[in-house]
Amino acid sequence: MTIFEISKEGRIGFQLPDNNIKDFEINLPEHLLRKSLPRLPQVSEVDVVRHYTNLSTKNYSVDVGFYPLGSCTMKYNPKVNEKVASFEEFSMIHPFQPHETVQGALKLMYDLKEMLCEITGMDDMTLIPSAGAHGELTGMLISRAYHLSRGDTKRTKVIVPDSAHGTNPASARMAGFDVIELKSGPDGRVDLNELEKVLDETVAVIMLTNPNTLGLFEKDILKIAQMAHEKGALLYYDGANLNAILGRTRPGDMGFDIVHLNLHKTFSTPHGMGGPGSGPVGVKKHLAKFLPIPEIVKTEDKYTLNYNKPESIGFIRSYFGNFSVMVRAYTYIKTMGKDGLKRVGEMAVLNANYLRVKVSKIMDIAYPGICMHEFVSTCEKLTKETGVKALDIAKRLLDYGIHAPTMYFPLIVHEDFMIEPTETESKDTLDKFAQILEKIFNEARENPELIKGAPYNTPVRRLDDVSASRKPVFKYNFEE
Amino acid sequence: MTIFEISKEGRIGFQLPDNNIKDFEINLPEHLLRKSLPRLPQVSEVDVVRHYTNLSTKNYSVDVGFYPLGSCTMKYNPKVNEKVASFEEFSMIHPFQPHETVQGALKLMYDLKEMLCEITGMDDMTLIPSAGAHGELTGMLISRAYHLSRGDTKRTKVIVPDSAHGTNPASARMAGFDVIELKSGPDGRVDLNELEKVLDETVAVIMLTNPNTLGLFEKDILKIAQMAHEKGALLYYDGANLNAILGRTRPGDMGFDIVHLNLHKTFSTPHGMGGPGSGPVGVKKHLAKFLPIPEIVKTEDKYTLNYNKPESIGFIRSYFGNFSVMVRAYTYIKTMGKDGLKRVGEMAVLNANYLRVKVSKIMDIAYPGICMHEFVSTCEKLTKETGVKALDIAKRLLDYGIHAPTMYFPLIVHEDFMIEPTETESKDTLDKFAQILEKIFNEARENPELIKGAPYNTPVRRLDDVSASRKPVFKYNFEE
Amino acid sequence: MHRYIPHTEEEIKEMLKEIGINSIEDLYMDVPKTIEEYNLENGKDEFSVLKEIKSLSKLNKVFEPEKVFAGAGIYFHYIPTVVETLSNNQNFVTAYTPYQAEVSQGTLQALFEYQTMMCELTGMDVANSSMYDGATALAEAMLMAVRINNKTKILAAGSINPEFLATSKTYCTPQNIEIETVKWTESGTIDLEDLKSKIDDNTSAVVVGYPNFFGIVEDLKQIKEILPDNVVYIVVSEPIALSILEAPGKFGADIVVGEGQSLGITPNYGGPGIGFFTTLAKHVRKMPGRIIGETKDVDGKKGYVMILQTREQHIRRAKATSNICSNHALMALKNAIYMSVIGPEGLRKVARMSYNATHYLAEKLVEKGYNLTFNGPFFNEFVFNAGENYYEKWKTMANEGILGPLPLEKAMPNFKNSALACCTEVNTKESIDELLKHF
Amino acid sequence: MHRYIPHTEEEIKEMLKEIGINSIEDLYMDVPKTIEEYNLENGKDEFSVLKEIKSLSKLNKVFEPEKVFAGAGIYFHYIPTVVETLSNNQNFVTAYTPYQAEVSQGTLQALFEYQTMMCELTGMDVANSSMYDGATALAEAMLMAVRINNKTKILAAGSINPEFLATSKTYCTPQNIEIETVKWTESGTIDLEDLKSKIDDNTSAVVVGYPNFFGIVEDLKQIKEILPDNVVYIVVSEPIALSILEAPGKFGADIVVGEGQSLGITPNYGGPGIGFFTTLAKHVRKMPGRIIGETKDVDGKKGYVMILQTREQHIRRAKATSNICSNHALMALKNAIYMSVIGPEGLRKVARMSYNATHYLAEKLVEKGYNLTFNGPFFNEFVFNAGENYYEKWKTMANEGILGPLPLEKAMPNFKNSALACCTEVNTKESIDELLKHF
Repeated sequence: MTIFEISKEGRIGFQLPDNNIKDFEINLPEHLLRKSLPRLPQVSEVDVVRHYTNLSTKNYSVDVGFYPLGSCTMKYNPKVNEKVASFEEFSMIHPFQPHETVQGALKLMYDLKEMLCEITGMDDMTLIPSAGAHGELTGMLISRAYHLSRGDTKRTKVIVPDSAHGTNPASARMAGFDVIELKSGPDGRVDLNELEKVLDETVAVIMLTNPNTLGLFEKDILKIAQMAHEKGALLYYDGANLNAILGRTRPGDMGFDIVHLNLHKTFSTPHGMGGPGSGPVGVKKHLAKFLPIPEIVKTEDKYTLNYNKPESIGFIRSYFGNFSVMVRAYTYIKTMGKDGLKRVGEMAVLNANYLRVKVSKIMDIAYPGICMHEFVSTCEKLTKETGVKALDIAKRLLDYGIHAPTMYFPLIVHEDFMIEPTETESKDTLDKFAQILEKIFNEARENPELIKGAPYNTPVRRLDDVSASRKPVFKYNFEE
Repeated sequence: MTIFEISKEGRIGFQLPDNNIKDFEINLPEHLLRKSLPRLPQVSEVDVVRHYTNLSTKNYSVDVGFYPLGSCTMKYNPKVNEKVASFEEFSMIHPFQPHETVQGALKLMYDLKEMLCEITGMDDMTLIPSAGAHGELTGMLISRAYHLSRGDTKRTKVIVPDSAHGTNPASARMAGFDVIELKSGPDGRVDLNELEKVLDETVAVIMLTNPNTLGLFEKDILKIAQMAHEKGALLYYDGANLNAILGRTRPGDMGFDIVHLNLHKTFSTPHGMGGPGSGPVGVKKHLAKFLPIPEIVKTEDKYTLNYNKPESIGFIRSYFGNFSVMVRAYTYIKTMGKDGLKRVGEMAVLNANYLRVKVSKIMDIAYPGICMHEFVSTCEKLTKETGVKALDIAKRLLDYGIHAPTMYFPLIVHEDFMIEPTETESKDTLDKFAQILEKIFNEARENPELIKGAPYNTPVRRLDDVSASRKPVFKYNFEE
Repeated sequence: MHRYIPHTEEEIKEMLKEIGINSIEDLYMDVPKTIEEYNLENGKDEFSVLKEIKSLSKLNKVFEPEKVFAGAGIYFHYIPTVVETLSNNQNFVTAYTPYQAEVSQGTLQALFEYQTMMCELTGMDVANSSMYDGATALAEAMLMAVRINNKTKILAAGSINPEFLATSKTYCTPQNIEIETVKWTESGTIDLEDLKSKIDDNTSAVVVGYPNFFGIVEDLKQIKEILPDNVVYIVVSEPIALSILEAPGKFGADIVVGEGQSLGITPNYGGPGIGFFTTLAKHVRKMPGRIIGETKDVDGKKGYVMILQTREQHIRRAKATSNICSNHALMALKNAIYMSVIGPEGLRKVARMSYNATHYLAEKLVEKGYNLTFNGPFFNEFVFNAGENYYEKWKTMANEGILGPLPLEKAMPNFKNSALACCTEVNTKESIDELLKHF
Repeated sequence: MHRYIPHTEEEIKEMLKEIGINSIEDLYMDVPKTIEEYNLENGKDEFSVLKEIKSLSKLNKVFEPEKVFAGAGIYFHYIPTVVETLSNNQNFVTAYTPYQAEVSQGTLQALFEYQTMMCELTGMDVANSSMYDGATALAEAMLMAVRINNKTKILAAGSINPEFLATSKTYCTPQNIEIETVKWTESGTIDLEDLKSKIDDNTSAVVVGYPNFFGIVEDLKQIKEILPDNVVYIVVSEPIALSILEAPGKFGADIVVGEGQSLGITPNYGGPGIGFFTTLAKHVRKMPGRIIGETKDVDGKKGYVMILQTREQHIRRAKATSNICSNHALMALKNAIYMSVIGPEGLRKVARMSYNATHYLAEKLVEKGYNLTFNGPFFNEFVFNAGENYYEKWKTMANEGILGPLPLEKAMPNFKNSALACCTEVNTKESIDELLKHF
């Protein structure tokens, strides 16, 4: 039932204190005065509590179980981070308070930036971008500003591997670039020959993630960096997969010029049903002047904000980014420290490889051999044999109380699962996942229709998203 | 799965800071040193989070739906009360701090006591008892002290109606009294003739609740009070049903000498799976000196605790009672005020009567006519007809996502439900309950086995509590 | 051993064996080891971390909400406790994008209801399930306008929030979209003559504030009347104001966007808030962001799914309407809970009280001889000349516990000694009178 | 209209009609109207209430936990954030007694696990699912002892927490059970000679602390050796201490009770904490309180239910083992979550750190010339002679942010100028050194 159906004319859920001020007449032209109130729900407090409590039970979350969504790094979100973010000294401050009254916030952001620079091997960083894709756009705009600042106006292209996240080409396009899709080599990595073919003086940036979306480390990364730089292009690092290399190597050390991070992946801020995230962008020294406005400046005795950056790409959103997400990431880094972060990387990679070996006994691994923090497997054979698709297996996993891996991505593998266990899962959980997967494969061979009809044990059964888009219903129909 | 089965030797969920103090050798005889550690779980933080989050989803609570458990007053528990109780100024204070440093806590308790005296019409009150039954015991001990103080040693009996809560006789017994069960009249109320028969100079107390457990108001209450007092007995009020008379009349006005309250019923503090509650006990002036230790005293410039009460019944527990429950009740009373509390009483009674009429079309009402905050219905006819018992119907209600009413109580009605909707439920909810009840009765007539097999849609199906008590398993078996 | 990482040494050994390698080191054969360790501290227990950050947090000053007279896009409002309690439910907080709809009905239904509420407020057909903030919502609205009519000039009222405008410029420039600002009149509303004169064949959209950055309510009807048919009409609005202002949809707006922080979200030092984005059904395929739609499951039971995903980056890649992927869903939930609790009458009362408080403050300032900069109708913010050295006075007030009207000079250099005052329902007569003592 | 009460005027009318009456007044025909209205304020919105109570709360002083050296039954310990987060889950908080087991498995399993953990700590067979506090748990233990052997004299060490003893007296007196106290020796342990001399044919039980109120660890073995077989051996213990002290069950205890606040519960000004209550299987039918047991459902699936309810008041009425109905289940949940997070090694570390801190403080006080009152082995509390006017010094320290060792005089008038010092793992060397400056 929707909250609108619970609503009852005249019921209230809220009471306001008196401010002891008389009613002023509203001096607006009649036609600007609202005639009928918006049809918001009219409910009591208990109605609201029950509605949202019951909705919450219809969600799968990291707090209820394994969530091996490849590329999304669904690790455990520590509760102490939530507590810190709720301090009123962080949540109840206005962005335009005098700097003297927000030294704690400014110092936190400054220190976080410094820590993230150390972790990425970059020289400077902005915390403003609100999400990974926002960071990518910021990075592309910085690249654009950089080339233009050198009078280099011919660089209109960005090279993106065909295995890249969809946000990469979209972000490049939003920054006004044309996108060249780079075909992956047979080993799932960048094909240097292919790269050489497309890499010329019109290329502004090469966007990579390393390890890539197949969970494979680009072994030739130093060579790629050299090639890019020789041609005058910048090398961009999509930080979605940073978890894998924590404590071992850094984008800056590999030759990347720009990097974005996803604080809601690597640094364990919760995903919030899709956001808010935070996508800081780090750069090498030569690009620092292009970072967006404002910048946090540390002077001898205090922290301030600098809005006067003539070569900056400018504002990319209001205020300073998603501050309370930063607070959580800061808490996480302080908690983990250099030793803990190293352990994160190691155990994330260990988990992925262990699960890869387990899964390889059930379905094919797209690119066998040691992987990093995730791997891609395919059920193409099963599909040919039984008609059961990756989608069906995904839905059947839901019946067993496990969230499905990322499906049908990257696009270069078919009927695939992209599986990222993260470091916070135990061996027991991975074993259980493999057991269930095997059970489902057996079910699929014995009774494919069973799997095609899944899920059965979920709050709703398989939903029709085709007609949902064909005849879209965007909002509740009050006339129902 | 139990938390013990998730446990893994060597796993940790917790880290402690260093206190910078060297290890002292433990100077205890060898035989007092623990040889093997208790087998507590060894789990990571995420294990703990998932375990308890998943357990929480196996509970029915007020926050998910209707909970018409008669006599328990399962009303909505406002969230702001929880927030207030979590203020560290309330949760992080030690009971033996200097009084100067806990003036807020003492004033809160003093004011709460005053407000509760006003609501009950009593002259003084203790907030110390931790639950209703604890309050009853306190009240019985006060009665005992009162009679003894007057040299009246022959009063060994307490009269309790046969419809009373089981705690009443048990509490009287714990205070050393013998219990006389008073048979209810045909109208479900105290039978004055019966009362007269047993009321003599050996009776120390008459314990009543008004409205009584059948939801009926004892119309003859003033007469009963007169009879009690004439014989030198005290009249005790079980506050479980106070919700019904809020804003209308007061136990003190009806002639009661002692009253206990259930802050977790009338005053909306949450029930916490069974507690902690709080059971303040109010008395008329002549009994004040017997109240337990300590008492909160207001002097001109501050609040203090007085432990020097020579005629007091003494300590009934440690410290001052369940302070954080009191904080919630205080917040509730401040929120509701005199107008809100009156509305609570009225709507609680309105809801009960509306539902009574609705239910009367489906099953018999034990004592027809206007009821107060709750009523008792019986399915005896259906049981005779189909073999389906009240228990079966209760279990079937669970399948429809509703908590069952109190069953098989009071003992003087058979195959009964005691239904208390409370004021926080809407007409829609009551209508829905009646609809479902009707549906179940229809199901029972058409297919009694279906109902006898219920529930089907719950985390577990009907549990065997007979053999659970016959061959009890008190704890997890580590050798399993 | 770490409390967030469950592996025991024993398990690590078993896992390495299963993988067929000897050590963790072997997992990294492809990866150059470029660092021994980060130049960071070692990890800490939670109590040490809490203590350290608590002490850091104390370097921030929290003003009593009733003594805050600063707005400019981020507002202090009463937030019922249940908003916090319910939106902190970890089944919402630790879920991700509802890729598996069957186990995400909580998320999906909540967002569908949020969309409905935003449509109600704005009078539009469709809302997406959120953008990052008001600034990026406006920037994306401009890009969308260009997708609708393939023209490349945007005329934006100069009275739009300066950070919104600056962000839009950052987004538009690389795509060769030009933003030209339109003057304002003495009343603080858009200069219709200037607007008329700037509209040409290449004009893709016109953007106005409702209310605008100065708190002034634009006359959406008058503006619409001078717009050519194919110009996209973009309104930047404030959701609380929309409970007393007629819905922009009634005046022919094509896109209504804005910052939704005022609907139950704490100020958070400016983020996260939420960008809301609504439009007409006919434009929906040009719209950025995630949209939730209603559908049915195989048993005919009602359910919700993400719809029209072919607009989005993960399918459409370089041809997507936007690159947005993560959005601000959790904030949309807070908005929805807030609107559920407060209801239509409550929202109007919030607006009415804000209006009254703001006009009381303005009236008193005028009585004291201060001049309001504009004479147009305003909602809960207004600009006035605060006198010489206002910036110093403002800092003095801050020391005394008042966050006074914001000095405008930094954001808008032409407004020397001007201040942008804001009141909401949290400001009382008493707190306003206390503020007035400083004037 | 009230936000907690959903009825609209329209609905009230419909409901009255269905009932067949004309007004609310008609519902009360049986009820005398004795008041027009309470002499209380009218109700308020939540923000006014929050403001008022927040300001009231500020009259309480919160000491930094590391500067608290007061124990006496309520202790400051580190509590992991997850304890709070998980136990605040409203599906636990707003549920009641698991009368309908099939929809209460969360409650039941959590309590079953709690019982298991308490059995592990104490070395006993069975735990109930909670009592109100340590004092009432002890009082009920005495009543239980009398039920076991029908004798009526209890011998209790005089070193038991005075409030526990006083409460027990209140409970026992009406049932004509006599409590006689046993002296302590110079070492602070029970005087075995005195005990021996007081044991007679009517002795139902012997009660000792482990550690006792002075922090001194009794030798449970020695005591057991002098007890006649049919005397019930009751041990009052402290759960944190039990991670380094051998379990009382190993020494033949019949009942082990105590206060469980130290296991993850905030001090709460003394309540709610929780009373734990454990015993041997052979005594279980004499035990008070609710017990959860394991069973199976009709499909053979494991589940949990309340068991042995025939002992309880709602069935047994006047013949019940106790009148207890509401207990402290939510606190048992906090205990269980705490013990789950901290684990066996963590609990021992807490105990060890507490031990070290306490002994460091004692060592330094002795170095400064202060005398410890007892020379027996102590855990995390000890008594010392704090010198003249200690009560004033204690208040001075409080003004300086230290909650010093508790003056014992009030609770135990014989202990003039004595103080009961306590350290736990939250007290650091630095904070102890700061305390020592006052001595």
